[in-house]
Amino acid sequence: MGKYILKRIGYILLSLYLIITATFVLMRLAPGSPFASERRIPPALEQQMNEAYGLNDPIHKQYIEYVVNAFTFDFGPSFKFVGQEVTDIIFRSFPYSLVLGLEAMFIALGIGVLLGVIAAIRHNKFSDYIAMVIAVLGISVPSFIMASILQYVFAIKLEMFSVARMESFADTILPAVALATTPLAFIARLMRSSMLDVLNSDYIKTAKSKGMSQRVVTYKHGLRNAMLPVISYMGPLIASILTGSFIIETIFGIPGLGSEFVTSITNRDYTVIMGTTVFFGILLLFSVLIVDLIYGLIDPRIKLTAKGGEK
Amino acid sequence: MAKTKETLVEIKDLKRHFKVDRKNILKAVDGLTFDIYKGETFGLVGESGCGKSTAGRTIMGLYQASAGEVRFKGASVHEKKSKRELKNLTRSMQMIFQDPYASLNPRMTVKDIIAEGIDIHGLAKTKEERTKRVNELLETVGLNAEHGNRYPHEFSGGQRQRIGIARALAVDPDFIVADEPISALDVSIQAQVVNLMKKLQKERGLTYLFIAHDLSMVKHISDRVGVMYLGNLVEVAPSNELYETPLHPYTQALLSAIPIANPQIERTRERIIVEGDVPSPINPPSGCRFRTRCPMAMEICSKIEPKFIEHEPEHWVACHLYGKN
Amino acid sequence: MKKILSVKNLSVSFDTYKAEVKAVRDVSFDLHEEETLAIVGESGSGKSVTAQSLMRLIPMPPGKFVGGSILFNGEDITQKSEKQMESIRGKEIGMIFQDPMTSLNPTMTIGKQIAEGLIKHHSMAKKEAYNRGVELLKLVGIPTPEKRINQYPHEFSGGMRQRAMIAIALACNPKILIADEPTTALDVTIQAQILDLMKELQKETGTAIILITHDLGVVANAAHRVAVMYGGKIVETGTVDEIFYNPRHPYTWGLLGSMPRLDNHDEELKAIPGSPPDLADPPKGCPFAARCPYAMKACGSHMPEYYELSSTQKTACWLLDERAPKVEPPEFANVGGSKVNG
Amino acid sequence: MAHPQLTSTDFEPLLTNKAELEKISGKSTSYWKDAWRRFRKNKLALAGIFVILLLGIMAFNGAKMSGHNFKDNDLMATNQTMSKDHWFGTDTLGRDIFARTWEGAKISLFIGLMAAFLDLIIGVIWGAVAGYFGGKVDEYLMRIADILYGLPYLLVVILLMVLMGQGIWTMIIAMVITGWINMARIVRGQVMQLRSEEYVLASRSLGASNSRLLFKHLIPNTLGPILVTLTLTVPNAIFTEAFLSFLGLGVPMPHASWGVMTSDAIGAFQYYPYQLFFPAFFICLTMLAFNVIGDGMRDALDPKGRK
Repeated sequence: MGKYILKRIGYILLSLYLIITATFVLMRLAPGSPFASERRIPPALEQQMNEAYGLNDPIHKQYIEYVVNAFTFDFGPSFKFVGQEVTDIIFRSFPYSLVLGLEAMFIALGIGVLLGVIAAIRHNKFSDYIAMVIAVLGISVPSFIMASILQYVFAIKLEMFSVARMESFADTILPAVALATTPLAFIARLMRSSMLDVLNSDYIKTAKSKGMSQRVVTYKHGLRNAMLPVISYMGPLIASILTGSFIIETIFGIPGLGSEFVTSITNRDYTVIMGTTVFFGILLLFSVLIVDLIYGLIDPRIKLTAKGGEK
Repeated sequence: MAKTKETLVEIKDLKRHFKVDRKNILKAVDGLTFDIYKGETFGLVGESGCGKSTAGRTIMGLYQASAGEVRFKGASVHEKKSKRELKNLTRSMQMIFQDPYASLNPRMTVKDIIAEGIDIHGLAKTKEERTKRVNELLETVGLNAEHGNRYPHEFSGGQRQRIGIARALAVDPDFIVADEPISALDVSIQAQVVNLMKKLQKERGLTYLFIAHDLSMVKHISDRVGVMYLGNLVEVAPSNELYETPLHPYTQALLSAIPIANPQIERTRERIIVEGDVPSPINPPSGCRFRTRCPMAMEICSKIEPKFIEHEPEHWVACHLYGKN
Repeated sequence: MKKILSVKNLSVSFDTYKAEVKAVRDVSFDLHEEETLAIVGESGSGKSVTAQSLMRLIPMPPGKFVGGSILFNGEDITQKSEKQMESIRGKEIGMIFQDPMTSLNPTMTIGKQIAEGLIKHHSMAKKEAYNRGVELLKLVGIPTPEKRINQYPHEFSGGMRQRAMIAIALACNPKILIADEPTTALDVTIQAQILDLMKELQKETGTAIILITHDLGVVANAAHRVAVMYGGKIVETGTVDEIFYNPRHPYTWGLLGSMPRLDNHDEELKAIPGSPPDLADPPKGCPFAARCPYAMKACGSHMPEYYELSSTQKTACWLLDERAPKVEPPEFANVGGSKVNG
Repeated sequence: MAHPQLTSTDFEPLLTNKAELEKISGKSTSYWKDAWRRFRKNKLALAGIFVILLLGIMAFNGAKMSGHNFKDNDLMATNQTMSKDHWFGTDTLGRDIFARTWEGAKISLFIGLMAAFLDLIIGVIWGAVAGYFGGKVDEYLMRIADILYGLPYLLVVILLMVLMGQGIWTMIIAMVITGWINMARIVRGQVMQLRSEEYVLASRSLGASNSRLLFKHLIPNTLGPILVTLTLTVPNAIFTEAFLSFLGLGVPMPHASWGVMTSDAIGAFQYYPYQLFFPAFFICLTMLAFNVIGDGMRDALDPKGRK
């Protein structure tokens, strides 16, 4: 178990190293230097700034320094907003994203699992079709379109929510729903097919033959086993919610990490781009690891060993 | 057996190991030695996981041998050889598989499946000749030309198994490895397939290695039988002798465990029940591998692996209860 | 002995998108206390569907009862509500399945799976149910049951799982145990262990057993009475001695003839030609007529009625009609005549 | 115990033809014919195909039909609603939305299909080689794939777009760099599984060459899952395009893609919701169509659904 975690962390570090190197190359190779677009800056000043940011050192020296800094989570100051440290920007904005993300995850899991279970139990009946129509639509409507629809209907037409504000809990509902749509639909489909598989399995017949009620059979015997594929989807789910937040936060004017990332892209604010990318990378890679560990706990058949995942 | 015994296949200390992970090696086949005579049926029995199927596939050359050798008509099966030699070898050795549902490509017509060997070895000059040969083969196994244009999923299990036999026969082999060819079939269908195999053997002078877990069917079809336990042979004998005077405690237990379709016998007979399950082949017991379940186990059994000796003429056994061991 | 279960003219069908598959057609049999009734047949003969119908484990739809009744304690199981069935399943009738690898819940400990039924049917406390679970595991011959009870199915070997499965099925002392091919997926040596265990437990508890199998060896070993099924129908039924020593249906002859004998190896097996009938479109007459070497015109058009050969043996075959040519059972089918050499 | 309905002639022997016992009724159907039969039953999937075909036709002819060019801006006619002249209205720069929609269809479909096609080529080769040869080759190839798979797809695409600059092809390349891994994993899994299937072993024991095994047995039997994956890759690529364009990293200026159009419209959608409606609607419709086709194919090609 310990060995397994160590090995996984090794892979995570390797992936992170790749991401960090990519961001470095990005910074060096991007068309024009970071300040090229800023025509107003005179060449002398640009030179000065380049020096201040260590851009005049030999490339390999910059690279080593960059990697070391990145691993100590130091990305230096923002190019664009003078006087702001990248780390500060990240830690200031991340809590908003965290709240939003957790809320979306909760919605996606809760409703997705529920829809999937209902569809499976009422297989080929009306509620099954309804649930699956919702699921297919959910997959087909991109989050940013969903966000616009929600804004238009609930905020502008019905005036139930504010359009773009982040002050109370109510303000987080629309963005969280928009963020949750696609993963919710995925989970519903996944849950339906795995629940159908499980309900057709022999051990469900065994449970029935013991005289267990339909409810006990479905929830005590069926649900736990059917949840397993959903749990292994948690990694991609987190990724989907993370990347979804880039656009959703921008649309709803939430000062989270996602909108900082988008702003930094538009501004070509390289240190912020790099910092947030690495941060997202860490977040994602570790959540996938945690998901795998949870999976191992829930499914007694899985023994986490240094060799691969399953025994 | 009054026939002169000409050895067709010679298996010497054959081993096939699979790497499970860095530390563990699964010794599926661990030192098999026996001969198969021309024109006979050699039965190989054992419980699931004893390595009998791996043995069959390694003998066929489908798996590389980890050690030891297999000689077919004197020539090594596993040594590197030219394309022509390889083709000659594959023409003379064929295989029939266990699962009638998995052994036929679902995307091909029965005609193309049977003709595969003909195509590979260029045995038909024209399309008409190919069709003619396929139809002959279909008839040989009790089907007809009309069946050739159908797809495997349209056939019943027994019919599919016969198609598999026709495919193997297409290249006119001398030796056929039958890997549990009847295990997946119903009793009445099993008899159809076994009768067909026996008939073909008589007509074409085939030699069979018949692998199965069902000792009664193996005994019925085989001239000699080898009993495997955890990757090793524990006993080899002519089938009547094996049945009448089994030497190895495992063979005895295996024979006594088979329920006989005769209530009176079943009511009176004393069973030797072996306790427990087959140990894992990744970590087999030391010495004699059967000792953990053997009712006659002695102290020596855990220390020294018994040698495979010819206790009586043609009757080999690996057990400390016998002879020089 | 008292009759505890009586199946009368049971018919079960499945709706598939192509056609209605008539899996069980007009099946009748009785089960008495303390006896083992074996239902033998090939795959697709309807034996498993019959067994699962007794517990109402057939998913409906696509399955449906077309007719007949299953009388247990004088009450018709086909008429009961799901709720009523819950107090019969596990408590009055227990069941074990073919594949011990898939019939236990992989994410639940063995102990929990045993205790569940006890808690429900005997209102036991958790602790009490676990203690009883340990006793049961010991009863079915699982060593160190105190440790084993907290393990998961994947930590058990195939044979051990089937033992655990038997412990689960017998936990509430059911009056009937249905064993659906309990030894088919197991190796011969393990199969012998399980058969012995079942017989021993029957002696101790007096449970009646319905044993579903395709293996005549298992039947000879364990059954008191036998029902031979073919094409969704029972073609012959009788005591085990009657079926083995005086079979009267050509299908039973065929079954016995296609079994290899350990004591006689040169004789050719008597294979039954062809394949079983398609139950989506079952033959009008005797289901075996197309493969039967003795078939008469009547067999193709009329389902034979049951001829009572003794108070226990009934055979559905037109050959037993007085107008039919006299056919003696072939030599090979007469198991009793062969030399015994075990 | 005589049966009343029977006469003594009924007890004459019934002669059965031996060939009759082996007869198989019904017409012979190949796997693909059978799959098509099942697919055809799925009305939704058929509708999906119809929608895609229609969109394809419109993508090539739609822009001409309106009589406007997608690039021309008419500053005298900005933000007009639907009218006889501008069927879908005009945007903030006075460009005809109808013409732009079909220009967008061309680009979105091109990106979706091209990305899926490149994924297919790389993924199938990579996966098939890894799965077929196994051992060390497999280990190295899959280790690389695993590491790339661990990287968040959209994040990588965004980084690459920032790095490589905007353009249709850079976008496609950015998508493909990590997009092929899914296909490779599926193909590898299939090939690994099929390699030990008994019919492949049978062919090998007949002395079949590698190319025969690949082209006669492995590839035809992997085609189903490949097709399904392919169909489901297209909507994913269309989504990614829209997503990137929305972030301002999409296709550059004169081009019109649905993503760009959505992005342009979102600022003013409180006042001109129709400007958002058309591109958003067609993105959803296309993704929906491909999704239902993919689902339909999965059901039709799944051997479990075979009966």
